[in-house]
Amino acid sequence: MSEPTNENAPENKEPAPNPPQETPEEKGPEPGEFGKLLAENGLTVDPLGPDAVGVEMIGVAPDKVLDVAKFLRDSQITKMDFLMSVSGVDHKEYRESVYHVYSVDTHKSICIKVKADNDHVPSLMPVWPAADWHEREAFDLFGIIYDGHPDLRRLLMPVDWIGYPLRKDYKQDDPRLVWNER
Amino acid sequence: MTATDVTTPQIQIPGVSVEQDTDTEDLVVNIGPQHPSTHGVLRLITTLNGEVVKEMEAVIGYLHRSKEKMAEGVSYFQYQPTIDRVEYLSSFYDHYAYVTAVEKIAGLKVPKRVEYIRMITMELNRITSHLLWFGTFLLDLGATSPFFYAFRDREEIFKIFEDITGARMMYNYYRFGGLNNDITPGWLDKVRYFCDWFPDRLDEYEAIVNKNPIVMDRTIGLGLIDRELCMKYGVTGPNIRAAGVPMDLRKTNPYCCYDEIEFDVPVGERGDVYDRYIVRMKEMRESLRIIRQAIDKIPGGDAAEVEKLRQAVAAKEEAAKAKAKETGEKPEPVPPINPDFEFKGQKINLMTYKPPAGEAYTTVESPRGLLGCYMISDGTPKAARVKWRGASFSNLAALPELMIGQLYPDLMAIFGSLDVIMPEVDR
Amino acid sequence: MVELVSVLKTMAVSQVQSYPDWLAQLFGFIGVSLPDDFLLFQWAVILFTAIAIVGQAAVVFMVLMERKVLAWLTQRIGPNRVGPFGLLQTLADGVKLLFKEDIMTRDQDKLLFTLGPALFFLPCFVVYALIPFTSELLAIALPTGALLFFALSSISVIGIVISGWASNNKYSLLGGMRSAAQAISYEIPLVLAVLAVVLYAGTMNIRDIIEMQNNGAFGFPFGFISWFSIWLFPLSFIIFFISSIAEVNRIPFDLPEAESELVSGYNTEYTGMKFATFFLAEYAALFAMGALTVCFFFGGYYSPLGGLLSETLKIDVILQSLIGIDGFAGLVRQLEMISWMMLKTYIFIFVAMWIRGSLPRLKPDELMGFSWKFLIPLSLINIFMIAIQKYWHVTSDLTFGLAWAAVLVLGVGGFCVMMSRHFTAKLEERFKPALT
Amino acid sequence: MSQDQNKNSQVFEGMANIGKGMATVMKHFGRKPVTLEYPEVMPDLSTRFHGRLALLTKSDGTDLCIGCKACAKVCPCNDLIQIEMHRDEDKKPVIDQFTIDKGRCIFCGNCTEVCPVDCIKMLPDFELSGYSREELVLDKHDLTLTGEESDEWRQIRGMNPHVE
Repeated sequence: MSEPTNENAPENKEPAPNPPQETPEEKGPEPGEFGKLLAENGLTVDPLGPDAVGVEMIGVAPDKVLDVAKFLRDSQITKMDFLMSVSGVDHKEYRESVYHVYSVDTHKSICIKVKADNDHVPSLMPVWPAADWHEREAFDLFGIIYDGHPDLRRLLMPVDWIGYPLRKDYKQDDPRLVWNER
Repeated sequence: MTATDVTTPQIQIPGVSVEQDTDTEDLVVNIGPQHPSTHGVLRLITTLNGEVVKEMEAVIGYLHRSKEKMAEGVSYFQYQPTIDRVEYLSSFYDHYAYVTAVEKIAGLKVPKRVEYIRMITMELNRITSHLLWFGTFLLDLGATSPFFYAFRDREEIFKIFEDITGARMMYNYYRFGGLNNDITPGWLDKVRYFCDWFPDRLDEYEAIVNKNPIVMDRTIGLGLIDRELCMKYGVTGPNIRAAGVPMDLRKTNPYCCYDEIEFDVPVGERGDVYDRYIVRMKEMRESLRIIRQAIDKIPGGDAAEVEKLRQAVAAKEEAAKAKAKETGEKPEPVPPINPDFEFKGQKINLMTYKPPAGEAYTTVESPRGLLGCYMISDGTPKAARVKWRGASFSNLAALPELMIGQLYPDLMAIFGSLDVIMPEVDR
Repeated sequence: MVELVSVLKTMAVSQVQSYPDWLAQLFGFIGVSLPDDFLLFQWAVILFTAIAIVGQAAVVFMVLMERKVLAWLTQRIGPNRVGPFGLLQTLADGVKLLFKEDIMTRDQDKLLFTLGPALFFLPCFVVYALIPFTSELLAIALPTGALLFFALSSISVIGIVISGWASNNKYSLLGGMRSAAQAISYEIPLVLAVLAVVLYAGTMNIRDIIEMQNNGAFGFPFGFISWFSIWLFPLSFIIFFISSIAEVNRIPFDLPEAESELVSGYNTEYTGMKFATFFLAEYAALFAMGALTVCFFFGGYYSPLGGLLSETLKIDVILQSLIGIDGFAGLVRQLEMISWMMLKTYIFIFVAMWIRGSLPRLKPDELMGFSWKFLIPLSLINIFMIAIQKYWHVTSDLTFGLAWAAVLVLGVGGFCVMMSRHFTAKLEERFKPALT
Repeated sequence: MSQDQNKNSQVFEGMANIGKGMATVMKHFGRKPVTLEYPEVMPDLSTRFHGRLALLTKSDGTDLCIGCKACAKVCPCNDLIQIEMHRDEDKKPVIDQFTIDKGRCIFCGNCTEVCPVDCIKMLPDFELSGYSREELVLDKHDLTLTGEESDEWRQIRGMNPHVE
């Protein structure tokens, strides 16, 4: 709570003064508090600016994400110990695994975006075990394969479901489900 | 995860060991998907040794209605009614998360009055949700009457909701930057009356349950959740507060107008089932406290008064226009009523409304814990992605570990105390 | 044949030697004369049949009463659609159940699955033969009535166990096993509590026990003051009442069917009339237990006012003067007795329903612990107390009061120590934060 | 509360608490029932209640609907509201058919909110069951209220009386 960096920290309560659609036109968002901290510690991340709520977003390469996550969790400044959710996002060309992490002590959150490398992303379960079901869900609905996940099975859909329903190009053409058509 | 992965020390009951010496066969019981106390359709594959749980695996997805996929197929406003069904016991919270996500992305300004009404409705909704939990939890323990009492009092709140939203559970009340409709005249008095009436009922509940030796026997020391376990599974809400962690977004990351309100965050000491019960009962009282303050502080006050102001402004405008017509000059600008008193901020066309491109992750402290809505907007009338982070989803993930080594009847106490609701898990 | 009759007469040591006066009077009034030589055996069978039918009706009423009481306790209205005040609701339910499909799955043990409900049902009704509804309205007044009652009622557990097993359902199996364990545990304190009564009364004949209470165990001839529950065994009564609720599987001891855990326990797989049989038998057992509580502790069919209505107020005389019918003193007396019996029984049934509406269910391990670690030692202490008391009573009436006071102090002291030993050890550290 | 004093009295305390709980339950025995005997006693519903869908008309009973299909557009249940209309020689809209499948309606109230002429409304009437699915599909005739009824509802809802 009493970190000196707390002053210019983005807070959830205030709406972001500048809407984020302006950010892409600029030459690239400045790294925020966490981005700078990571850069100081030799972990280069891709700053993506704050989102509409003011939470800092960083883009991380798949091979670095475990280190970044470990740093964020173990650092006494960040103390990011609470994984809120893992969301798969389909950008048509590629898929992305988005981690929203919160710190119970400093009340700040961060968003880590990992572009899936051919649908492969390292699992963050060793860092945040809470990722277990969330990653299974993202695998289930987007087909993102989390390497290192001990038990990567379908979670919400039936085990014999064909395809990944939340992908943009998903088409439900399972011949077994013709009865379901209206 | 499978139960074999669990490496934490198993919780032992004195006198009962998981590994029995005798040569017995394990009994695999499929609890659910249809079972009276799974609160929906949850399947728990439980391996029992006698009545001691050896392994448990939760199978979910029986209530999966593809709410996230639906968001990508319909417009922002069209999606709103279906949010009610994401978590139907406290759907104001889902609405709030969704609506604020859109508001943040679009930078819409929300009038103060709206925020206060949202706060009152959300806190009332927290009471209904906790009441339902109270009833079903005690029904799981075997007591029947509290269930009916809880439903009786829930009904009172439903009547209050019905007055302003027209619905009892599927409210569809919040709008981007405002509300569907202003509150009705006299509604605040009804809420105030409820706030005065309800504590007596809470006292009755506590007289029936709090010190009942059977309840204490069945709940104290059971299903211990500590901070590490909460972090391990992402357990939130009263469950983490019962473990002594004062994690309450209303306090730590105030949204709405919670920073203008005085309230306490009840925390437990041991993190057992009993503590979770106590924390929820205390939270109901805190909610009443919040509502009382909010009623006093709401800008504009009762709807009838705001209506009077509105009419006065309209009359002035009319008079100015008439005067202008007479004199042939431009009408004098009439000072509008305080924008904080309005129930709608910016006027928007809901049918074609689209926020600009952007993304937001809004979090709300729902009765079950941290509820998150991750929204990506790509500037089209349909959302690119809406992800719901249900509190129950993560809370349920902790159940298999909690149950290892416990007695089968304790399953109902522990599962009930987590306050899991299946539509939020499966979405 | 004649020998058989005489043997039967001597065997069934009933005091009903011939028709009761009031019965002959009643039949005489309608113009039917009864044969003089009427076999005791026949009399018992006829009486039992009548009692069973009336008992069935009482059970049907109890189902409605339970629903009504639970409704009133939770500010609801309760069934009131079928018949006046919903009186025919249970009958309608019965008819519905009767016409329902009797489902039996492939892997169930057909014979045992069918036998289970019957085995559960029969003993619950046979015990009605032992309950004295009035001094004369009882089928057989066996000298070992109390013993036979418990012997019979414990048979019904076998019905639960085999229907739980034969259902081929895991919930049913667990329910059946729990039921067996529970019945064994609670039979012991139940019988021990009654043993204290028997020890004091000196007889196992239920009717004699009731008569003892009316005659004044302590020289108090007037009504309820001489009831066992007041003077002799408050402890026995508590143990008996708790155990009897456990014996008939009601909340807070309804573990065999614990609907939030075991769906419906041993009767999960049962439909239609088989389920109705379980349902009826449960209530029949509850009624029998209530009646027995009254018999053992609350003066049975005697009124708490003594013979106020029939002897002091002379209702039969009033009746005679009002409508001019003569010779119904016996009948009025019987009616008074049966009314009091029913009233007291229904009070206990009401209390059982009230408890059902208020308390949550125990856990199996708590349940067993409560019986073995607490109730059984307590009832042993109780018997010890009664024995001492009996001894003093027999030897010296003068010192009885003193002795009883001493025993009472001893007993209550032991009770306290036992209770605190049992509970504090386990709950001390667990309760500590909760109680602050 | 001192712990030492309590040790021996915990059991009695427990029994007292059970007694307290049971007494609290018994308190409800004489209270007035809160449930309603439904078909005889109807619940008192709010005027905003999301119930039966209806089309209000002008005070003289002619169609108010202008066939803009806004309600059909915001309906979350796909093709639940279906409108067929044409324009007469004065370019005035004429509604040929207006069907709502109330069997699929989720009573969200979206349609009532976007209606530009306050035509489609929800009435506090919840008895909507029918014997077949076909019965649940309401056509224009079933939905339309008379002029008087419409005026009455406009008054109850506090809406402005319809002016031409």
